[in-house]
Amino acid sequence: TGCGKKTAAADTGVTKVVVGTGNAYAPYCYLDEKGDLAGYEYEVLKAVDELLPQYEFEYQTSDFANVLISLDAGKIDLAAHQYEWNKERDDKYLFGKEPYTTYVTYLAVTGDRTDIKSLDDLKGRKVKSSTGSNSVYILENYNKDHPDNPIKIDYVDNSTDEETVTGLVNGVWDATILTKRDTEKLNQNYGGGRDVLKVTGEPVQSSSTYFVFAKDNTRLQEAVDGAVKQLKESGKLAQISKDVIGGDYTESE
Amino acid sequence: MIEVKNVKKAFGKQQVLKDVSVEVEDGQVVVVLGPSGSGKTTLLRCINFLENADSGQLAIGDTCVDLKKATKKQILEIRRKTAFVFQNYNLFANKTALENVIEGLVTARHIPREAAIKRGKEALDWVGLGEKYHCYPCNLSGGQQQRVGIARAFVLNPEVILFDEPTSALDPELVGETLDIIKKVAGRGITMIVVTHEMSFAQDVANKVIFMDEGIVVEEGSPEEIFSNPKEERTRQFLSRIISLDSNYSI
Amino acid sequence: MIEVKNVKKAFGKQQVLKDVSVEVEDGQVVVVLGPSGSGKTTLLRCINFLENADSGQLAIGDTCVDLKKATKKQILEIRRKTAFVFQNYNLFANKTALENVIEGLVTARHIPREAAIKRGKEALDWVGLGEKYHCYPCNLSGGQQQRVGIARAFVLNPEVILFDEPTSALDPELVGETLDIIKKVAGRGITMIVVTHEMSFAQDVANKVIFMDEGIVVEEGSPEEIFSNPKEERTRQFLSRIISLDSNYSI
Amino acid sequence: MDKLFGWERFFENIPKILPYLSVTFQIVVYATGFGVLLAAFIVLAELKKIPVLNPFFKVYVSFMRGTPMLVQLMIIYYGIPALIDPVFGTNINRGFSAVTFAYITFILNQGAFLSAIFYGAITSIPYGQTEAGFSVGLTELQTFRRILLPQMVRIALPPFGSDLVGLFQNSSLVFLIGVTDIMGRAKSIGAATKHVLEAYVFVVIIYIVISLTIRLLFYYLNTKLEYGREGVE
Amino acid sequence: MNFNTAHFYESFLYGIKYFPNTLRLVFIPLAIGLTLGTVIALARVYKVPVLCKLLGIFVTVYQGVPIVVALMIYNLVFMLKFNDLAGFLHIKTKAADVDNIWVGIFALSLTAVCSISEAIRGALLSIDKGQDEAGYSVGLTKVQTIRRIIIPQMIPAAIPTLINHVVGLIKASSVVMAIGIIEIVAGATIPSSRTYSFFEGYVAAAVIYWAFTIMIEYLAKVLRRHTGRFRRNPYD
Ligand SMILES: Nc1ncnc2c1ncn2[C@@H]1O[C@H](COP(=O)(O)OP(=O)(O)OP(=O)(O)O)[C@@H](O)[C@H]1O
Ligand SMILES: Nc1ncnc2c1ncn2[C@@H]1O[C@H](COP(=O)(O)OP(=O)(O)OP(=O)(O)O)[C@@H](O)[C@H]1O
Ligand SMILES: [Mg+2]
Ligand SMILES: [Mg+2]
Repeated sequence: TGCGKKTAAADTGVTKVVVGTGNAYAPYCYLDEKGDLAGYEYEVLKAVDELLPQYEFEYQTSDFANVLISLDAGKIDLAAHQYEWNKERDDKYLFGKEPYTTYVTYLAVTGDRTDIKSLDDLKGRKVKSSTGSNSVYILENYNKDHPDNPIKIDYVDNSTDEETVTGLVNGVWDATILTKRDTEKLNQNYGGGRDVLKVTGEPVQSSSTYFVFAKDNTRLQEAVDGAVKQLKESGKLAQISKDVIGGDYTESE
Repeated sequence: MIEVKNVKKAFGKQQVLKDVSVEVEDGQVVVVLGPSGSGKTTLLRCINFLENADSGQLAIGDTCVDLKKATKKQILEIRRKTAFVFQNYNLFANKTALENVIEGLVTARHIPREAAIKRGKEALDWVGLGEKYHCYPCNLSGGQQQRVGIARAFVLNPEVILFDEPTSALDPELVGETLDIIKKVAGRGITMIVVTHEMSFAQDVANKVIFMDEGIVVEEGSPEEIFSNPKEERTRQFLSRIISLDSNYSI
Repeated sequence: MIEVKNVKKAFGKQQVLKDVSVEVEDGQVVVVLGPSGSGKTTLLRCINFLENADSGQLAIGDTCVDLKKATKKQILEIRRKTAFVFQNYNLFANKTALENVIEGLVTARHIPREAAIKRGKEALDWVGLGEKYHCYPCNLSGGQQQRVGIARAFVLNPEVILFDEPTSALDPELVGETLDIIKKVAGRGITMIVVTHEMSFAQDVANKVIFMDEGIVVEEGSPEEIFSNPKEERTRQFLSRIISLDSNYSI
Repeated sequence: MDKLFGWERFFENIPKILPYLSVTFQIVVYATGFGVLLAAFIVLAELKKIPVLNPFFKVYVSFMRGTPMLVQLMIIYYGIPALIDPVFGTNINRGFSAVTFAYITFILNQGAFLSAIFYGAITSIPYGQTEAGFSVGLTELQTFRRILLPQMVRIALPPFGSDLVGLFQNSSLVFLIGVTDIMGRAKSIGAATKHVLEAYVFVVIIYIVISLTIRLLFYYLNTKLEYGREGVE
Repeated sequence: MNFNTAHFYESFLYGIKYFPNTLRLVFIPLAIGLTLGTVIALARVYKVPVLCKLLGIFVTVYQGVPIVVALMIYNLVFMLKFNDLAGFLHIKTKAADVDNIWVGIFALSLTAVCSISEAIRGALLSIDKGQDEAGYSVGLTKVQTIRRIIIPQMIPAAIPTLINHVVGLIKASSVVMAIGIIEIVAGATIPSSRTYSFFEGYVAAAVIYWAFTIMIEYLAKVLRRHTGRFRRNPYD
């Protein structure tokens, strides 16, 4: 479709790029206490913008699903919301080639629990996940292969971190799928000094996150990929990750 | 027999009934006359506890109650001894003519449905609505609705029937028929209090006429006394207006 | 002068008016009698375009229109030459008695508000409501509402007034007063068509009486002719019921 | 675990949330103002049985009643530019801000709901009132304006009040397309500070205060419009 | 923008699959709302002392609370306190064993009770006082009059407003996905999380909703014609 065309400011030669990102997903993309956009995505994008004089980024926020629909509808040129790659998504959108965060996820359970080590231990048990996340994809695939006693998937949207912790502690859910860094974050915020949650067993999945572009917009994709690569090489990306997330999650964990 | 004593009733500051007493013997018909706003409707409503009187006593048959302090049980007892014909009919909108008439019999008197239907049909035939058993009130003309209201009261066979202008919506032909019916019922020994503007009715069937004005009984007596020889100036004045009107076309 | 010719009107399959014609001279009063359901109300409503007649012509003064094909402008013109007194009053619920009366003057006739108020107050005084200028309809008794409706029609000083049972809610005293008013207005040369059940009124003020039944004019003539010497069996039958009723109390 | 609710956090949130009240109010004012006009037009088409328009509005109202507002918001936010831009060669897709599309959605939605309320109110006025207007020589328009409208307002007021209270709450949907209102602000404070309950409680208090104010105001208006009736609660 | 019909169809099927959940989320609160709503409306119209004031305040205040927030708070309380409560009552059930759709049903029921009680109150107020008086005058008790005369007349009068609230309830039922209950919207967007075709998911949900409301509106029309057959014009 013709919607994805960039608006050009002809005289200066600088092209405006509308970047879409989320508004309630700390620490990646959220509104800070003043109500301004903040988070890892924003910092990385700002750094990318600096490296690309021919582009000028402008930011627009909405929720996870709407960022993608906006991209599809041509309201934005670039989507950033910790998007993970899979084949079907690749059919619909143009994914960047250069990952900027790794995403290694584990099963997370309460600190005192020892009975759960792998997905097989979760048969017939209740796992919290949320629509749109890659963990749903993993769990559904698992259920497809093991139809006899499937894992009960609880799709919880717009849940707060408080709910996640409370639900696990009270046994509403047996487990959820988290990264190590998210688990630490939750312990820090709600543990009161204790490790209420822990990750367990082998990684459920290792994936990375990419920026997403409209299908025909390879020029922008290549430019951004190049900039991300530069940031990695210069160590700037790792620095941002440490500053914002609290650890270097850009290459491996 | 029905006896009402010293009824008082005020709406806000307006004293609508100022110490009204009425006594009616078994099987007698009392007609209440009076100008608009004199308290006639309010009196009937107090007797049936549709309005809370400020004070007064009521006796129907051997039941004796205080109008102000009656218990729920007493009120129900009185209501089951009386029936009310409303000026604006007040038929049950969700029930057909026949259902309107049998509702009291079946639900309040616990008469078997079959028997109630039989009596209900008789009552409707009697008021000339033999063909309208299954019509809802909204499909009946004003006059027909008023007749259903009359049948609904009669069928209960109560000790006392209270009528509030039972012929206001009827054309002259129907007024005549309705008055005939009331006369017949009077013959059965049912006591009746009738508020009406139909002088001919008062003359024809009343055993006693009561003339009210501004919340008091101005005068009472036999129809002959009241019409031919009213004692009070106010009564005379009221009647003179009417008679001058009607005398025009006595052919 | 008002002339209605060959009016026909059916509701569904029921032919309510079957070729009715009525002619009234300037300043004359015509009374329409007839049993319930004979089409009296429907006739008045057709004249005022509140009901769409199936066919017929209407002439008021020098305005001549086809009842079926009248344009909006013609309809408005006819309505501004006539006034209607409704059986169930139809007062504007959101306006006081005085506002009801002046609404037509101010909004339709563009008479200055001051002058309209003066005329409105006179009209209300005239029907005995001098103390009720600022009451809303729901605070007026039925009889008072009916009188506001009458004042609302009179104040327009139209060529023709159509009355649909203008005294049904009034006690005998007020009936008398209202009829006096209508008589006075007749004296002013306003043409009137009055549907009523009040025989005394027909006798008293009518120049002509029309008796309708089942959608046709059964008989018409002077009051004397109709009441003393009706030609048609149906008329005789209707009147006999009424007269037997009333003769009882001609004192 | 950390305390679920803290008064300190609650009071800290107040100055952060309050400024966004104006966003909420703007949506409500636009939606109500233009919604009333649209509803009046729909009712007119219904009453006059205007061909084409009347059936069109029937489907339109049914759609607005029958589908979630979230979907309406999406269809308008993404669908309208897709329809209009290719035809007129415009670029409202990017030219109009998200909040503009939010206004359009809420106006269209309110128009549909209010039309149902108004239609119900008008048809519940006895037809005799219209006839009486005609009989004293008023035109249709005059009868509507001077007789029907004042009576209709009284009947429509209570459901209109409920609708308005609901509108305040529904307006929080706009956060999904990136417009921050009080509810969205509460949510983002939750994301930024890890504590959302205090912010939500404060927003609920705002909603309750607004709702009570509306009810009180409408109750007062209603007593002004009783035309002599005895007050009903 | 491109609309992927295959993804739309898949979402549609997913939405239908979770339709029974929406039915539960709508009809259980509706039943509770009708019962309690009628009781509250009667208590307020017939001015039961004290109770009528308290209920009036409760209904007015509660209607000011957005359902999303109410839901979130109930869910938190449920997760935090259920086990303690169950222990206190010596019930073996744990929070984990309780399907949290019941939290959603609870929240929606409270909302339904409030709005339905308002609709019914309006209908009751529109019934002429003469109907009660006529009931008393033929010797019926207050309860008999309400049951046999007032309620049958209230039903057709309340249906139009009631349907507005039922339609509202159907749509409100989608907010429960915030606490992890899958109904039509959440169901229809399950495939979307895999394919990132969210728009198609939402449109699929809308189609199901619309069809469902049209059906409900039709049923209401039939019901109104049936219960209101004593009225002159059952349509308006
Ligand atoms: N509910 C009420 N509230 C206030 N005043 C009332 C109420 N009911 C009646 N009144 C007043 O009480 C007085 C008597 O009314 P009532 O209805 O008993 O008169 P009536 O004799 O029946 O008159 P009519 O012949 O017009 O029916 C009137 O002045 C009326 O305005
Ligand atoms: N809108 C209507 N729809 C169907 N039938 C109607 C309508 N209006 C009147 N009718 C019927 O037309 C007939 C004549 O009615 P109309 O009101 O003209 O009678 P009327 O002579 O005024 O009687 P009344 O003395 O009872 O007022 C009646 O049988 C009535 O049922
Ligand atoms: Mg009276
Ligand atoms: Mg008539």
